[in-house]
Amino acid sequence: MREEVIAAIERDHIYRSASQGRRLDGRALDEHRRVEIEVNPIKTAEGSARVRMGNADVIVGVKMALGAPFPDRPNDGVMTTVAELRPVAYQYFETGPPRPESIEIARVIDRGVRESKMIDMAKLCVEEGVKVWVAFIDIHAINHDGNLIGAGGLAALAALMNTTVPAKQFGIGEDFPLPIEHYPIPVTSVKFGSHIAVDPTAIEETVAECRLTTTFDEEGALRAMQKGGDGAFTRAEIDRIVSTNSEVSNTIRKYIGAGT
Amino acid sequence: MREEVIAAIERDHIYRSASQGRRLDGRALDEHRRVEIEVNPIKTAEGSARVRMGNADVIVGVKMALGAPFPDRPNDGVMTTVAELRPVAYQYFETGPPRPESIEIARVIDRGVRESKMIDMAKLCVEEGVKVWVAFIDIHAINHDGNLIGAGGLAALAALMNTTVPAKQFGIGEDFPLPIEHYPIPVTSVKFGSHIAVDPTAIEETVAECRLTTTFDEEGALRAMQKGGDGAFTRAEIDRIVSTNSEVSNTIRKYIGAGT
Amino acid sequence: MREEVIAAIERDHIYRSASQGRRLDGRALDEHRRVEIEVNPIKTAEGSARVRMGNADVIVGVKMALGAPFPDRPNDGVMTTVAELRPVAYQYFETGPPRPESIEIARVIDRGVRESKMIDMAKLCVEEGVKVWVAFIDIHAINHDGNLIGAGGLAALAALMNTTVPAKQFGIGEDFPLPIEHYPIPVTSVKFGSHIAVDPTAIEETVAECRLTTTFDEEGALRAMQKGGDGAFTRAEIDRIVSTNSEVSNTIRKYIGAGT
Amino acid sequence: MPDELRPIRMEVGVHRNADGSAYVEWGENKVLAVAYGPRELHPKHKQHPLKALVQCIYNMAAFSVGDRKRPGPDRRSQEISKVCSEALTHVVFVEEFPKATIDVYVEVLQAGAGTRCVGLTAASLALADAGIPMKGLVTACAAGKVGDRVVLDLSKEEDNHGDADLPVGIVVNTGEVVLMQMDGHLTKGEFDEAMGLIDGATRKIYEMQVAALKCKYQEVGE
Amino acid sequence: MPDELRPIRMEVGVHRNADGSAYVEWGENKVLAVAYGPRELHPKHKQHPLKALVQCIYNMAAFSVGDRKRPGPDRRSQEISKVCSEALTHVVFVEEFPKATIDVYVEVLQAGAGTRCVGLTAASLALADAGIPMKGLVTACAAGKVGDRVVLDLSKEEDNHGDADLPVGIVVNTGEVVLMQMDGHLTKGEFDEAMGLIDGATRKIYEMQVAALKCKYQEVGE
Amino acid sequence: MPDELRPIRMEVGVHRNADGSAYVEWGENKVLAVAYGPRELHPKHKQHPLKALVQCIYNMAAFSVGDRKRPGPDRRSQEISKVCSEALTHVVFVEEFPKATIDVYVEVLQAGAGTRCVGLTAASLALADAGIPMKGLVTACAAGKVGDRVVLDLSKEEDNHGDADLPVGIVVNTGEVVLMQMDGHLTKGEFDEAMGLIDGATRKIYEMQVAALKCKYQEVGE
Repeated sequence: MREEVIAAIERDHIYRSASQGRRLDGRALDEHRRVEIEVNPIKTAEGSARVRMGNADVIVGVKMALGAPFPDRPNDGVMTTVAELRPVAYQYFETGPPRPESIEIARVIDRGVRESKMIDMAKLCVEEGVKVWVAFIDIHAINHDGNLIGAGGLAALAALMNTTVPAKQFGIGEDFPLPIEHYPIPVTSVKFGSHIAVDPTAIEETVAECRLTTTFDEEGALRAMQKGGDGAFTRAEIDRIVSTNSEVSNTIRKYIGAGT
Repeated sequence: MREEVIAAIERDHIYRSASQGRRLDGRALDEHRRVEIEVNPIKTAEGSARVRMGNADVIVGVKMALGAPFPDRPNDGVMTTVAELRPVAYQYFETGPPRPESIEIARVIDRGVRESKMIDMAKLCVEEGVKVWVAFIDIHAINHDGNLIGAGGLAALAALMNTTVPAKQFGIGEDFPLPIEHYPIPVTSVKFGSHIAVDPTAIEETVAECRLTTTFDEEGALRAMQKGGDGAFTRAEIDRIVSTNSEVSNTIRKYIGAGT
Repeated sequence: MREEVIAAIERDHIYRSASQGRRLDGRALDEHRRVEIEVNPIKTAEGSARVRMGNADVIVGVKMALGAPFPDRPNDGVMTTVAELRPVAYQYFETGPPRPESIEIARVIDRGVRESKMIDMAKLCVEEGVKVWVAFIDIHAINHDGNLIGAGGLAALAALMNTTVPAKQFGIGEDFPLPIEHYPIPVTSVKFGSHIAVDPTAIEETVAECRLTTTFDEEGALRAMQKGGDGAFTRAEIDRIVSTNSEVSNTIRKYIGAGT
Repeated sequence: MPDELRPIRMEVGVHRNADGSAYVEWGENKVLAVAYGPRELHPKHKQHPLKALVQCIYNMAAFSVGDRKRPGPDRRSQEISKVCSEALTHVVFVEEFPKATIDVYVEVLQAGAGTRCVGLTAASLALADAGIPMKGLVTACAAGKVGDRVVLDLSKEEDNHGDADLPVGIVVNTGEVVLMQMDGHLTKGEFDEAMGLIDGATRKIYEMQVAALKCKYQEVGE
Repeated sequence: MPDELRPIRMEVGVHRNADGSAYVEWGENKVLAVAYGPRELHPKHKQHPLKALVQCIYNMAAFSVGDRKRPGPDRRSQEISKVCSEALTHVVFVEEFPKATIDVYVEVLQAGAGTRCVGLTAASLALADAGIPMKGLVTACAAGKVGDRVVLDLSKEEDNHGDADLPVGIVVNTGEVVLMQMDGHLTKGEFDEAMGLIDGATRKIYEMQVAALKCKYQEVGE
Repeated sequence: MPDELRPIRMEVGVHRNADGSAYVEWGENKVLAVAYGPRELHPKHKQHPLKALVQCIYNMAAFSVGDRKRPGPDRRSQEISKVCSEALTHVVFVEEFPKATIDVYVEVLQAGAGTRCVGLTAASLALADAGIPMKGLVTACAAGKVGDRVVLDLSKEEDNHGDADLPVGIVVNTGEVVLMQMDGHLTKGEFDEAMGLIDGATRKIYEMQVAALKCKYQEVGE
């Protein structure tokens, strides 16, 4: 019961601050945290990036391997996205098979990459119907402080942009950079009563009614969305979030010099 | 403890009724429930059937795919049978890996189909030792009211009899009906003291001492048997069940116009 | 709490005896239990052995199959070692996926066999890069009374020495004995305070501070080591164990007439 | 017509063993939803002291799709279960049933396009049929894009060649959005257009839901 | 001879750690059964307030068959465990041990044909050796059909070409049938013939069980 | 040089959420260790009434090796977790925290040779950073053999062609050996030589550990 009382006090404080346009860490409601991007910190990966958004900290590594294409897409490479939320990032994350939370994070990031046609999959075909490049995108949370979809999605983008396909090692021509066509950025906002806050911290996510993630590409088109949490949005709130998130995604996109 | 008392009362009532030749739903001891068979309700399956026996309700879908034969039977198709007893059918069924109960149901139905040589497996060979047709028989319980082996086995028979092998779609000739040779029907009876009742409901199964399933083909030969439950049968009881079940299987077989 | 008290009493007794150079079963501290080796008790295996060390009882069966080599070793056969510690051997062993204890036992025995280059893997190549012999070494504990690495490792050695590769059955030439080059024997000692005892029983393992397994080949070289348990060894204790274990491994090696 | 719904048929109270149930045929989809509860949640350490847990478990039958689906939950069905559970939690008065669980099992027997919308719509009917107090029904529908045209409620054929998919769950009587997912490519203008189509469609579907519930209660009343 | 049993050798009390144990060689089969209990059942919510749970867990060693068997339970072994547990539950006086569990582990070390009958026969010996109060021993044997001939206790060779398999577990001193499975093809006449063969065979095997138990008790008594 | 260590960089207190943490780069290895506890152990039946459980969980990131590693524990990582847990249990004053658990998560982000030694060295720093009372730090290093030469701290390249690997964990201030594994081929003379190299190396590494801890405390103190 004690925990519930403390949570209720924190909740009240966050909601009251939000109603005055303020947040615990001093940010404005539509202000994202400081973003740091480290490119290729992991030499064993074909591409990697570490992204810090405030205290949120995520590493994404991309491994390339050869495999069979899907029968209905014999000319396309394959990609797969997995998120590991382990206790290293947050003591309440558990070991064992992936929970719905980590499945959701991986799938939303995956959809952003896949549906934006970010990677030119046709250029990953080695032999039609037989052999294609497979990109494994592994999202490894280092420190959980909210918005793992945002930090992980940005790290995935940065890692993929810096991935070299190791063709030479497999004796099939020269190495080449992964062919990138689009630059999708997932941005998340949460709802506190009638107020909307972008790029939530862990405690903000915990007390928020719900969240909405939107992934925009560099042309401002929506590529993926995901509502989460037990609460509900009005149509007007959705419009406000779409608008704010869109601006924030453009700001963040500049940090990686992508699609500009 | 309260549950045990209620169970004991229901048990007593069922046993007393049985000793007077009556059952809770008004049936005679050797009377099966009303059978309804719906053929091919599922368009995504290559064959399907829904069987209702009283309130028991089961759908079986048959999917055909291409695969490798077993090394020791290079000329034969392959079949596999799985039963899903999910909470949709009964609140005490659990999600998760299959329990012994659902494994037993699938295996008894499978043996009936397999050992009766119901399907002419040799006609499912596409390329000796390399490629054969694989029949997936999936038994999906919709409403559990006892005798799932009986309802599921009948639905499997009806589904297989109405299965089209989709050869054209795979570019290996014309579609053809699954080659059916025999028509096995599993029938189950349970024991209440010295009384035997056929086609038990869920509550009857719960309080019965044990059950015996017999699968007869259209020539009256035994193709599969399975005793279940902690109780025991005398030789004489087994003979009575074999005799009753045999008659009931002939009655039920008429509903599908099979092997006649 | 009662169990802890009993354990403490047994522990005291074992430690006091050790300080007087004695053990519960009357052995000297550097004395191993009586070893019995039964060769090829299992006709369904390509090679097998049952080893009893006192009341410890282990069967190892070797099955040979054809499979693909590892890409980085296209000319070498493959081996895999699994230990099953099931409740049959000890009521506190559990069913279910292998625990760290059984993984450790299998891996230490595996390293002894693998790193000693016991088997001439190059002779198990059938077709370079495509097809090689795979040796499955299955360690099945029958009765747990301590030193499962010792009994299991000796049984693995005896089973492999008596394994026939069933080439004829697969139509690739004549059967031949598995080509054995070395004869590694794992020996384990445990620590009671400042005393060291070799070939511990189950109760000795339970109360010991830690254990050290060393696997020596027939030339007296170390091939594998493993420290286990929460305690610690001094450098001097390690030297004593290495020396004692080395002698014991030579004694035991004589029982199988190996490498002599 | 871009704002045309596929044929929909709803039936409530179709299951003997359950506290509530609904069966919905919608285009090529055939979906059964079955509700149990409120009942005590086990294991106890998962109980919430102040409210009920609402769990929606989405499952596809092995034979419900073109290539046989392996039985058991995969990543896709776990994600759908999560977002549907959240949508239903919003409408149930969960504070009325502390420590309890309310479970809805959604079984997709035959899958056309849009199974999650069909399932969520059926699940909310099953909860209503079970007499669970709710602030409103959840009604779901998807819009998509074929070529450059925004269209409502894509069929399987259209979906395979579609360029966007936007499934939305709405509490029609309050206008609240409780489920929203999207993938593909939508400009902001297209998104607004799609939301407009969904708004109109969910009103129609909501009327069908109400009619299906009334139909059962009338039968019972007679 | 159609009514001939393969050679059988039984030994009781072969295991130091267990409460009871038996080792049976029968034809090409080598099977060890080990019993523990009665002991408290964990987790507690599985306890029955009025009686003991009897669990028989059947397992084949990886090396016990021609092609290596992957360790761990498969569907076949789970089914065999279930029917053997039910058979043994019938003979144990389970009401004497409320909340307890009685466990028998059956390990098939070398498999010929008919492992479940060998295992059940050994399991019942292990329970008796553990001093578990029982109304009788369970004795199991199978009959089958080779060509058109009903025969007892098929060998592996015969079984591979057999047309039927009817394993039966009997409480010989009461004549009760506690395990019965069958697959293949049997006319009613052939079924009767097979049951007759099994009846005679289980009487013989029962005598061996009794002798094996006596043999151990005598050794202990001396 | 046979007694040369690869470059090592240690940092303590790198993680906001944890009670203690350390990051170690060592040759091509990049390893993060994060400690939580002491805290109550769940489920309760795993609690020890008189002491804390120390659990070290070793994990390799999927991208940390040449061929992608499937996420989740494999047999190798479970064995390493076991021996590292035992090594750390020895130095923690576990009697001070009955019923508790102390957990260290070791994440290998980039793997060169010798990850278990790097991980154990980092784990002991993370425990110290968490303020867990310990009788000493654990310091680990491996020696091996290249050709016929005993060498310290093999690089990945050397390890691939190495003939022996001897990872050892030592409590430097007492000289106790708490982790020892070995595979390959070592004569007794070579073993002694290897142990000598490890002894010298762990003294050096221990100094770095102490310096890294001081560095953090000084920063905090300022």
